[in-house]
Amino acid sequence: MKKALTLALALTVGTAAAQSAFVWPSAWTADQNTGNKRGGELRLSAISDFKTMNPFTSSEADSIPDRMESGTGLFTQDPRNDEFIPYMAAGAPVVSNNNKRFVVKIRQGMKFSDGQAITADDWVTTWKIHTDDKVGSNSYDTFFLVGKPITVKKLDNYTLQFDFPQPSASALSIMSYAPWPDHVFGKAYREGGADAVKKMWGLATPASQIIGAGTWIVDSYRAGERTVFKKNPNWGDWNKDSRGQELPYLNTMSVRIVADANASLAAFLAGQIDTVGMRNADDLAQTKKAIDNGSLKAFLKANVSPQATSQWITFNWNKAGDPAKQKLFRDVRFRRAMSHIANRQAMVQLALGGLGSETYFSTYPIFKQQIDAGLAAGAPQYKYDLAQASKLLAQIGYTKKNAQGYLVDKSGKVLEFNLSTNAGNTVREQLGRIFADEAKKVGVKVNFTPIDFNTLVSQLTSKGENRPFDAILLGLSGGSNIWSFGSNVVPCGTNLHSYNNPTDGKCATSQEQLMTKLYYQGDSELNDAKRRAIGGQLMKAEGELQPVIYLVGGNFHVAFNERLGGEFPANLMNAYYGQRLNALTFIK
Amino acid sequence: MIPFLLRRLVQSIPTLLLASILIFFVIQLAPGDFLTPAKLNPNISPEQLAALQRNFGLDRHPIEQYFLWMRNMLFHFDLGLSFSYQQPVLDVIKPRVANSMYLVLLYTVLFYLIAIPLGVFGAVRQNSLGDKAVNVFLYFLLGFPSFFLALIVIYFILQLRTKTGLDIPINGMTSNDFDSMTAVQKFFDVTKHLIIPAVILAVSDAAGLTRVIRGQMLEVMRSDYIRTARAKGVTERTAIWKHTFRNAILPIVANVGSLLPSAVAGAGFIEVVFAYPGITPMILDALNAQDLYLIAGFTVITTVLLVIGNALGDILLAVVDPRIKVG
Amino acid sequence: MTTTAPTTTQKKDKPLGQSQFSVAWQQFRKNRLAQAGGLMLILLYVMAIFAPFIAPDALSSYSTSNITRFHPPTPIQFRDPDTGAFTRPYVFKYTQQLNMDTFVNEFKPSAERCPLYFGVRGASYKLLGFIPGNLHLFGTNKEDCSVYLFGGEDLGRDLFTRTLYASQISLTIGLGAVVITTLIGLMMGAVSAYFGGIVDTLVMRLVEVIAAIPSLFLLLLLRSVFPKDINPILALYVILGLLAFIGWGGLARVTRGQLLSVREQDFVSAAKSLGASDNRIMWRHMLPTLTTYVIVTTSLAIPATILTESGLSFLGIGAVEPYASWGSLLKAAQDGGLSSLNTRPWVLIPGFFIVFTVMCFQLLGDGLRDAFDPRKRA
Amino acid sequence: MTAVSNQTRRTMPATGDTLLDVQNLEKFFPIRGGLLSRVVGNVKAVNDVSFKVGRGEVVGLVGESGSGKTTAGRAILRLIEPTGGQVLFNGTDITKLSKGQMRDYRREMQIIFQDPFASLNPRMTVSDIIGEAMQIHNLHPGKQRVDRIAELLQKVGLRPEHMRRYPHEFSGGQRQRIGIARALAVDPAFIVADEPVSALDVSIQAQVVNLLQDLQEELGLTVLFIAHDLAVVEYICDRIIVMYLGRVMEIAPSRQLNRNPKHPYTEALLSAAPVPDPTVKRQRIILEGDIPSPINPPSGCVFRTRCRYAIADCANIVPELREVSPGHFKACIRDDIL
Repeated sequence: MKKALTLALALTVGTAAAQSAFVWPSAWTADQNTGNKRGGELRLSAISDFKTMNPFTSSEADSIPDRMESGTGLFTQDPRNDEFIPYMAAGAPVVSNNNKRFVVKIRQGMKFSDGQAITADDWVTTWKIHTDDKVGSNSYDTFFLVGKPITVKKLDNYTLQFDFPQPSASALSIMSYAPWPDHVFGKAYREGGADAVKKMWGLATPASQIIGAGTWIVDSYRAGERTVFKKNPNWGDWNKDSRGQELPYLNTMSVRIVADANASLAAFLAGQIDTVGMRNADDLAQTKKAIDNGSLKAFLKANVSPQATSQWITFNWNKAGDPAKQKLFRDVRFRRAMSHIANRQAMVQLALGGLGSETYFSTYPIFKQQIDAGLAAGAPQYKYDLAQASKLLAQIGYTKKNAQGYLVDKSGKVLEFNLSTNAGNTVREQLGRIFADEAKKVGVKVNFTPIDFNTLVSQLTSKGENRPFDAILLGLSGGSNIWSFGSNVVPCGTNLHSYNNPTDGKCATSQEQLMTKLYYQGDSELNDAKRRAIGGQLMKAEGELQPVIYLVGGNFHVAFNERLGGEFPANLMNAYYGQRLNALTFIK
Repeated sequence: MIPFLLRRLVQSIPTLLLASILIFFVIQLAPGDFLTPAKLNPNISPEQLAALQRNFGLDRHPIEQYFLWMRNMLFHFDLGLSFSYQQPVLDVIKPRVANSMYLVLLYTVLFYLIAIPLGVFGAVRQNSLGDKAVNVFLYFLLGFPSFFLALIVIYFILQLRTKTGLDIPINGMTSNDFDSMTAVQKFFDVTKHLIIPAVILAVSDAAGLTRVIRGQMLEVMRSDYIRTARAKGVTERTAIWKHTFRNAILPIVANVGSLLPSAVAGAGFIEVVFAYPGITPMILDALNAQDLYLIAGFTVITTVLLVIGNALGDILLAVVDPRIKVG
Repeated sequence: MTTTAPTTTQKKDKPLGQSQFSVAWQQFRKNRLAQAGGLMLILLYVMAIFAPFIAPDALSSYSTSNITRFHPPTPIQFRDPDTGAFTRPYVFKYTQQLNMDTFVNEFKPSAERCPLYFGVRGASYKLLGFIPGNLHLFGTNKEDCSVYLFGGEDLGRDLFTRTLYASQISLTIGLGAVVITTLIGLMMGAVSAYFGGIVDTLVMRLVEVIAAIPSLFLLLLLRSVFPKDINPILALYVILGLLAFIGWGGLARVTRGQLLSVREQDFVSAAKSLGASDNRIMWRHMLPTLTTYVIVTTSLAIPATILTESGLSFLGIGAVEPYASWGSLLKAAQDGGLSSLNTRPWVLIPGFFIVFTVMCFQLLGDGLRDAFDPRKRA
Repeated sequence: MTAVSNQTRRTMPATGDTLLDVQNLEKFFPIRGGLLSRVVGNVKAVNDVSFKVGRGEVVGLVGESGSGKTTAGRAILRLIEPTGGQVLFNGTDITKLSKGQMRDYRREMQIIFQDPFASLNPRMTVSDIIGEAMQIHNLHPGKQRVDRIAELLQKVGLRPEHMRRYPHEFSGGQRQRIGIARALAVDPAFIVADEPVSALDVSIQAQVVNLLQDLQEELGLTVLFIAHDLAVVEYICDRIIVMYLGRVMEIAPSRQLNRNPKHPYTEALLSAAPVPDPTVKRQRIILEGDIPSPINPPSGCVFRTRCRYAIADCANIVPELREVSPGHFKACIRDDIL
């Protein structure tokens, strides 16, 4: 079915405009720039300073290379129907070898910002560098399936051949990585290897040396203050709006570095930046107040969709040093009891200011179809119920309480564990506090401490039989709407399989084995409905096992200054696609 | 004069050396070594780690390491590598140190601009209503932690902004269109951003200096030579400004050097509140990321600047106050 | 050693002999402001000691069913709204509703009245760490209708309670650090003066070095020696130690100078000629010469240390949950962003406690300085 | 322990009954300089000083300020450690004693200080000050101590009720009396009176000198009386030692020294002193220039740079202290003068 659709698209877009521009559908914006307003600046903010301009060493969630990658990729997802359509590709891929080989024609006439043509070499070089473990690229894992590499080959200057080790529903997404100039990185890599690549494009590199294929290229960087991007002069050659005008409309995009989210809200309310993420009811109230008293002219829409993130508590199954705890954490009744302890209602009210929802699955609530499939398959939800929690704990053998009111086992040992989260994240600190305080009510002693993020992550991702934590409260973001289970989360042995990560990477339970199997099965299933059904089975297995206790998710709200035009139509706005495409944004 | 200058500078060397030893060994005390955070960073390859280990001699005895660190610093201006930025520390901190210095400089100027007139006023109109009012007000301010004062000021600025629409910057160091400005515009833009934090700092600190100046003025005014000058028929104005002022104030002003360490530290809190791209916000980040070379680098550089500043202050003091022997 | 009879006689008849202290005390008694400061400080410390009793709630208690997040302060009413007559003091029970238009969680007083009682039973506590109790100075006796003198914070915990508990940490860390600072300063100064030579050089250089490194950075550097995730109570001790470590230099320098000059004074030689031991000379003759200086610097150093501690807590490296200090309460306010300032300004109240305490200490310190300074005697 | 019985004044140093024998006493203060604080020189405050003091004798030690007389006095009591030489007290070399051993000797030797303001601890009452010595040596325990203090106060001309007061409540003269009472508290045999009256008003000086003299006679004390003023010393001393720049210039019985000084320096000192008897005329000899630096004293005779009799040899020969007539010693190579 999917193949048919892409073929149809290929007929309309692919062949007719093979060597001409990609036309951005007018349905992608609610606000057509009919007056062809051009120029101006989109003013954004970022909370931490940028660390590098090098796409191969960058590891931050929000980075300069990241921002330069917008407006690239062989395929792009259509927010109307989640389908991938050819973008830098000239047409749909030719699929063969049991859905494992993809031959892609590249759109001709595309140029990097320095005027060099974008060709197959750029994709091949980029792939090579990302997959060199000496470089240590963050994207390394994305070029592997089940531990086997995906290979990229140049057939001719404008033809690429991708070979996958097995079919993947995410193939088009995987192939849509951003190409970086072979004449810059390829040259360095061939001459100096990984080390030469890593030395390139630091923050001190003059902006004039930074070259990109996407919408934006760096114009200037001021440490700790602001990075200004200007439009790539050659990008408009192959990106046109529905009326044939070159994109983007904007001249520049600036990213201001602010101390924290409060500062960026302040800047937004002061009209100094154009849009800001609304974290909670407080932010909404502030914005609404500013709009109502006339000091800010802005668009505000609350509760657009659930957030595409999760917050959870994971228990460490690998505690050889403390067999009692290991046994406890491996006991499914204990984990279900913990889910019963999590007062998600209070968490939404207290930590999220009332705007959010309870979550019970690894699948983000925004992927509603998948959630529905899971519920249909009978995935359980262990809701807040302290009586039930007490009952389950009694089954494990915790019936007596000591003088302080904590449950003790036969030997008099208190039922307690340490729970950490990253310091500085107020929402998580509150979630942890609420969890600990509720646990106390049933007699479980939770020692909750916020610690440094890096330390926390290194504990979480550590491998071995005796890993250095009891329980961690953290969140995940990312993931796709095609197959919304994490490749590095669900299968045993992957680095975010946080509850059980022994040296050999083997599953500890049959449910894990089942989940791992279902994960790969779903990942290689190209049919959407079938894939969701498999996902439903996975959610059921996961729900019953409760390896990770999911807590709550906030809501996604949209706010932007009214000087901006070109946002998505209301039905396309959500946490996954955001509020707009920068290319179609213009200043009114 | 020149030998005095030289000797004063030479005298700062042992202080600097000891400071560097202290900083180095404090960092040695920190759990793990310089590379522990790097080992957790997947972007740093084992080869790179090994190279770093060699460069900084981390496999050697701490004392030897210290000398390597010093050698790198003195002869190559190499303060090590920032792990979170993957760049030489010096490149990362240079703009931050400069930014902080702008703030401290403006603060210092304002500090004296506020404290001197108030102190002189207090001395000349001793125990008048105005003197008492100023005293009480400054006393009140003395109790405010600078960051708390800043929060309150921001509150009022926000109120003012909603009411008048006046765009008073309360965040950062430059405006959005900074890069397209002329040099003069840039100067005023930065000043505009600096003025509120600097004023807050200056006002919250001014109480101490105002009282010192007031006391000093009073003491000089009561001294015999001023009495003699008055007796000679010198006007009140001349007596205050020419005779008293010079003797009472100049040494205090020239002693600016000793003020610097607390000024730099005090500015830190304000930098955090105003999201000013200075030293402290970055040190806090570095602390979170265990970016030890970065912390050490900042500390070393600011210490060097301060010791030099102190030396310059002493020299300045010697210039304005002939009582301090030159030689 | 036996107490000499004259000493006791002297204590009996104060007016006959006027010690330096009694002179200073007389002087101090003339200074109303300083006395007021001292009195207020005594009140503050009493308040801190009895915080668990005065506070209507426990440090960290809140409800997960009856959410009172950012509950506004509840004014205490004395009059019956219908008749206007005086009644037992009461507060109104508040209702709340998230207004989906303004996104403000609106608290409104309902008609229900919750009378206030003195001496209610509530959360149990241990005074000074060992006197158990559950009696509270005042309260409503109703689970879902509490009195919020200073309003509620982000988990709905009573800010008045938290401010009181925070005063325990804010007031003791400042005091404790200064005590340790003074001890270290005296000891290092004495050691420096006594041994002289290389020890002296080293100590004095160390003092110089500590003074040369900006104190905030030195604190941050030293803090980095300890892992970020140390036990919260340990973190408090660490801060205490760090504050003491960076503060002793000035005192050591003065102590050394003073001891060196006192050593040359005739009354010390006199004691030596009488055959007094080094110990006796140090404790009876040399160190007492520093008392005035120590009293004055200490009383002025405490407010400075309180300010520094609040700053560190504000930066998030001082008191951390489950403990609270005034600085960390302010950090919570700062984390709340603009809303803290314009929709719930009561979260800034702890800041005024800092201001007030520091002012009291300043007044007291200045008073003491003037009292001990012969030049300022009227 | 009681004081040695009173004896009549003697004009000769007691050979058989020497209480104090100072031999080649030296006190050098090192001068540090340069970057590494090395010793670059010495202040020779006391250089090769020898003399004897008989039991019950009052000996004056006289010199300009800077002559080393105070240092010598303190070095004898080991209030500052002498650099060299010996101090025999009752035949024991106290410079070799340990701190503990020295404590017993401290009872025997006391000092009265020049500055009555600095020598009393302002934080102690009079009874604490006087009682401290008794406390240290465990004398007159309990109730007796108060009585003893009262007795001492009366002895020095103060009232017993003064014991509860603090030093700052007394005048200079009264303070000096307290200082004397403190010195007497341990019943010493030997007292160094270090310019005890020079800081006092002239009107009070006499009272204090008289008090000292009375006490000396009453208690049979041996006193080393340090002064810069020959007039005071002449009045109460049996013998006088004249010091200049750390060295002894002349030792002679009081009267003899005054009448017939043998050393040019003594002569100069005497000519500067006021003379009570207007009929005695003295040739005014003005010392030229300042006293030279003790860091770098002149070679040979240290006084030669200011001596009006100086000859070439004075620069080469360090003059020995020679007995020129019985009991009269001088350190000068020239016999042809005076």
